[in-house]
Amino acid sequence: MYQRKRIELIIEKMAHKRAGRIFESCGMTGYTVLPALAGYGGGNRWSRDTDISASRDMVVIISIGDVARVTETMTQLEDLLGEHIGVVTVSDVEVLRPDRF
Amino acid sequence: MYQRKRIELIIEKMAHKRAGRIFESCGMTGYTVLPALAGYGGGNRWSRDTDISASRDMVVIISIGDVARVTETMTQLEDLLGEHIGVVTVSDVEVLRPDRF
Amino acid sequence: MYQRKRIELIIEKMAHKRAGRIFESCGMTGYTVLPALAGYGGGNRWSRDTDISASRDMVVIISIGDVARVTETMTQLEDLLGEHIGVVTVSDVEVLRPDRF
Amino acid sequence: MDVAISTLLSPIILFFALGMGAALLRSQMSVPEAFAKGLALYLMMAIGLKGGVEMSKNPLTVEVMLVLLAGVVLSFIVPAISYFFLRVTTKLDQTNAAATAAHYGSISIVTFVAATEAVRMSGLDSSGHMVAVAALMETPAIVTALFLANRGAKRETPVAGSERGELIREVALNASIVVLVGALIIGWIAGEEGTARVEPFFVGLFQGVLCLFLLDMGLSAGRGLRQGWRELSAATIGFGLYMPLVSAALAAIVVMMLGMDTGDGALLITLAASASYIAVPAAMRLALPKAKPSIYLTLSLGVTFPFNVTLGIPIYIYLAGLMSGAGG
Amino acid sequence: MDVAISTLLSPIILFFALGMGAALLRSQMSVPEAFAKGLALYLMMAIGLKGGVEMSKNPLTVEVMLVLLAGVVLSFIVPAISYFFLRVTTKLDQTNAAATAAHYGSISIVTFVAATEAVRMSGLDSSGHMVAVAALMETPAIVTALFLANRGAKRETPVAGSERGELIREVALNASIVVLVGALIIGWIAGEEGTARVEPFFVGLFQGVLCLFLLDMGLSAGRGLRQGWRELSAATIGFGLYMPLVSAALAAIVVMMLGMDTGDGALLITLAASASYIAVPAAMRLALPKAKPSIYLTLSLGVTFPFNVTLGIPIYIYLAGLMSGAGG
Amino acid sequence: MDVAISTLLSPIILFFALGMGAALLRSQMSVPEAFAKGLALYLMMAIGLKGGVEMSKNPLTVEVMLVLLAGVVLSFIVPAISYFFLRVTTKLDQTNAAATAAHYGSISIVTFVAATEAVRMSGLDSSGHMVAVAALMETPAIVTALFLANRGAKRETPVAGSERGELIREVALNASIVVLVGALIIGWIAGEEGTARVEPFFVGLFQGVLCLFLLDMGLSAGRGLRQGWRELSAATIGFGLYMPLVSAALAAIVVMMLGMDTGDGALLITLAASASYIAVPAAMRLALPKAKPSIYLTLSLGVTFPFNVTLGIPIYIYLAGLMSGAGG
Ligand SMILES: Nc1ncnc2c1ncn2[C@@H]1O[C@H](COP(=O)(O)O)[C@@H](O)[C@H]1O
Ligand SMILES: Nc1ncnc2c1ncn2[C@@H]1O[C@H](COP(=O)(O)O)[C@@H](O)[C@H]1O
Ligand SMILES: Nc1ncnc2c1ncn2[C@@H]1O[C@H](COP(=O)(O)O)[C@@H](O)[C@H]1O
Ligand code: NA
Ligand code: NA
Ligand code: NA
Repeated sequence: MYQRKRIELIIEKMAHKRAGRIFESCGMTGYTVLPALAGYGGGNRWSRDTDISASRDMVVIISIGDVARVTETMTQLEDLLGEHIGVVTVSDVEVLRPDRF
Repeated sequence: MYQRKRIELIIEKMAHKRAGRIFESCGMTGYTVLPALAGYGGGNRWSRDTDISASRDMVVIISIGDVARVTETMTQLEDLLGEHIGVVTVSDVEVLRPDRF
Repeated sequence: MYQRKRIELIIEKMAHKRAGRIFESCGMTGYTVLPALAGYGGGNRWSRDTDISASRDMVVIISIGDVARVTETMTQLEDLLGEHIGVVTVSDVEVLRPDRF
Repeated sequence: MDVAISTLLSPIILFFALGMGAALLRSQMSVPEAFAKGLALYLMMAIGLKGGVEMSKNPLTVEVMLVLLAGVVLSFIVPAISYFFLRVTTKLDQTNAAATAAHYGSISIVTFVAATEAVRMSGLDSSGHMVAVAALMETPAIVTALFLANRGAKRETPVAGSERGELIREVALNASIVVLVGALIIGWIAGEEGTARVEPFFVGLFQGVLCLFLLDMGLSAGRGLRQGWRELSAATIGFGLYMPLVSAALAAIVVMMLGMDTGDGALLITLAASASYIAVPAAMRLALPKAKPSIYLTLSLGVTFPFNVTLGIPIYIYLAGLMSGAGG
Repeated sequence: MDVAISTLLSPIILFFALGMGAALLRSQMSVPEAFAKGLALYLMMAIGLKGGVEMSKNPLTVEVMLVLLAGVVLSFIVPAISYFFLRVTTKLDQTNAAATAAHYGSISIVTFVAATEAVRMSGLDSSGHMVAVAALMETPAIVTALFLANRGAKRETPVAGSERGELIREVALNASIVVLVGALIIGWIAGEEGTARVEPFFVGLFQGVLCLFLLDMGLSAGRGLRQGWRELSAATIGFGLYMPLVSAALAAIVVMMLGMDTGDGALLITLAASASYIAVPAAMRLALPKAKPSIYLTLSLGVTFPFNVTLGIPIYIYLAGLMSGAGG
Repeated sequence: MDVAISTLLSPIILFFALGMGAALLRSQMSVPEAFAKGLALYLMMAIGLKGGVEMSKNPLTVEVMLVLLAGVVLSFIVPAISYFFLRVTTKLDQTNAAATAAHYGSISIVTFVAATEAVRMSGLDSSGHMVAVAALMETPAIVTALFLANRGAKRETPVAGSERGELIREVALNASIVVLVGALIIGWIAGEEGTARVEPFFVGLFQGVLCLFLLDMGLSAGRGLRQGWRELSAATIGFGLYMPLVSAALAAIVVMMLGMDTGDGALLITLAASASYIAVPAAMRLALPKAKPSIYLTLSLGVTFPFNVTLGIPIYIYLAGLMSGAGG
């Protein structure tokens, strides 16, 4: 098993393509977007099924990559998150096939 | 980057508001709820699209916070999980903006 | 709190039952399947709502277990992922009730 | 008997059988949850509106009030009887027995609808206020069941994160009660004329949507059975087959006592005999999370529901005929 | 006034009230997002087709062109006025005021549909091209609002990950514009004969689907209000009530100037008075992510929408009657 | 030719064009997956029921059996021919060629429906059992394709986690086969009278729902094309255009040999010429996960489907006319 980094970005659904472009341009080999159902932040709750505008929907983007690319990606995500709401974390993971990342 | 903790709670959908109230009352600044599609536990499988009652639906709640609040939250979650089914884990993550958590 | 391992497997939705059988046969006590919404890999983007065939849908399977079983599971997942697309990671987590895993 | 056969061969039941067959053969097909939930909302709006429009044509009489009351009483009592049978004849513990009992005291709105159809096909009439009876019978069973589950040992402090009144809110304002009662009142206010423009949607499509929904119910029932039957003993499965008849007998007495006519009587008996598979399971996850869905759901959806929509309903109509003859 | 009352008691409004009531009583019921989004698509296809078929019956005149142009101009101007009122009377900052203003300049298609119904129930006629006016009025408001939001301080570099033209694409080709305009053109091409076979779906079911959709809108509006009202000052809530009237007055002048007849006039006034709750909120998440949905959505969906569908529309029809009398 | 034009201008095709156009212009609009899947279920139930009701009117003859058999044989043979063309004219490897071939041997139920409409608009008749032919033609192609893909090198042990029979179950009991065949049998059993009450739903709405579904197919096809065309060589795209004609020619011979009448003949030719875009892609993910959806889906949904519903169907009807003239 090999050491890699895992980025987890929680961001507005409307902005997820912006985030995706950052991952792609920083050379991350892939990412996966999960829909969120509900959430809480800044004192406010939201829920997908009770907001007809869907404008508060959030998604979680997971992306696995090597340290260098993850660092590069984080710099650009910092700029994106300066504008958008959302939360980003990085953690250590082990992977099977190191050449994929 | 700054060290924080990430709680991941897998719990019945029907009970997710209870969990949310715990996160909020323990001072966690936010959380995000993801829907699950299917699962397995205690020898039984469930699946969202094949159970018309939706009573077995589970969700995953992710919340990032600092050590103190996470510890406090875990204590109360222990009580909740004594009653409800579900699984909770804590892991180390790095974040960009430490003041948010 | 007790040390356990967390497997996160990103795999085609069509293959998730195969993965589930591996988790079950390796003695993992449970797993939870989350639907993905969109993603990118190998230069291609996919999105659930814009592909009527649904054949590119991915899911994320989360499973918590002890080191021994996780190691065993990873061996078999390696075989599965030799055929299927997808990504698997392992990370360290702390759990509350050690006897559950 | 003719009615029984033509009911069994109606597209609605055939689609249920198709779904059940597909699930038992392990087909992977499914109806997306969001779509099925949307159809369920539609069905409840349609039932409510229809009932309301019919109620708007007649004044509310004391007889009607008595039927409403009888329904509530039945819903309170049936769980106690169910619990007794479960504890005596099966090995279910207190919690699982109570949770299961709640399902049998409450009602299944789809069984109700199927009975309404069968009543109509038998050339009988039924009244709009039976929808109100159905709505009223959803909840009381839960109260009885919680009382039974919590006898003896009990936590003194509420579980972390719980909120005063959340269960009551969940139960008394669940989607099916809100929509059934709400649509009933709307139908009542708007009347036949006011609802004319929504009729093509709520009346014209009803049977067809029901087919689609029953296909999904068949899939759920079949999958539940296939996965859950191992957890059910013969005694438990037996309960799922005789309990509807016990409740039906009890309701039949009420029908006779109140002198209800055959159509309404058949519906009241069906309501008593039917078991919940949406509202109560959801409430149980909150109130009795330790009870196993693989027991109560398999029983209610996999055993009792199929029994009711095939053999049960013709029996209940026949029974109501006897009773209304005896009473009137 | 009779019209006002029968509008208020129509199933559509009653289902909206039901949803709002259920949400305010904290019922947990919900309409799944995927299902509601599907219904919204259906409604827009149906409106577009109907408008297109009607347009196919008459030639495009200069008068029609002038109405289209007037709609666009109104959508450009109203946000400026809204912004002015918000900045002067409330404590909203530049960003939130601009984002809110965009909502009031744009339109609510459901309010438009409700007005079409009310117009029909008043025995008046309306024209197919009003659907085109509605589609055209969706976007311009956003342009004005972005200009207002970005006056003064501005980032010089675009935010990481953004793409040239993404906002324009998002806004000009959002689902409601694509489907409304697309279906309008399809209805125009296919005409009455060509669309005959889809009529049972798009015409017959329209009222009923609208009921279901308004139940969901009621739930959203009620929940929004319950959660968001604390963020709204009295002045802000006031804005949600008087701003529709200000826009209506402005539009009324246009109606008089163009000599529009009462039905079409009422629709134009309604469009001006209505506020967006789907297209503009989505655009704001991309363009002004720092603006708070709990302000603009609560105001548009929780305050202005209920006001418009209950009290507003009768007023706008009355106003249009005055104006077309005055003008013609 | 008139038929060709009125087909092209029918709302169904226009909505497909709208979706495709919106996707190519990079509109972000979408139809939620759960809703689209629900509509697909509806369409298959409706087609099956209709076919079954029609079949209930006529006895099953040897001629019908021969047509069913011919469909199966075509589905087995077409993938072999497709595979040959792909390997000779394109650079696709064994796996991708086999996976693509499976799509062309199987069928597209929406193309079938569109052809049924066009046949009707041409004043011709078609028979209910053609639905059974469609259902039977879904699967055999997959068998041929797997044989082709696995010639030569093969894993000796099954992949971890796989289960004996899972692929067969997935393929033979996929949603579209279960629902088509199930509804066909239900329609057959219930007959015209038994299905009368579900007619407003399954017959009345069919055309309209199809519009909504084709809007979604247009979006999928357009997005597939926009993202996938770079992976497709000119030779591959060419295959997507001439292969339907090759299959059509083959089927035309069958039509002549069996002496089928024009309507049924046109449908058989269309089935042969059409390519799967739901059932086969799903099966390929399980059976040949290394094959690329961006190749086979783009080709089947982005190239062949649009070709068939616009130019193809009129050609196939014309061809069937020639053949049935020649044969009978
Ligand atoms: N600490 C957190 N952990 C997990 N999710 C969060 C956290 N903070 C915010 N979120 C998510 O981000 C959304 C917006 O948060 P905020 O920017 O605080 O308004 C919330 O509704 C949550 O879905
Ligand atoms: N070890 C585990 N890892 C991940 N999810 C689990 C695990 N155990 C249980 N779950 C989830 O929790 C649900 C209930 O599990 P149980 O309480 O074991 O019946 C399962 O259906 C899974 O969705
Ligand atoms: N590095 C990665 N991180 C997260 N998800 C990934 C990654 N690579 C691939 N994926 C997911 O796996 C799918 C297939 O990827 P691939 O096998 O590269 O075509 C993608 O569409 C993503 O959803
Ligand atoms: Na009952
Ligand atoms: Na406006
Ligand atoms: Na074919």
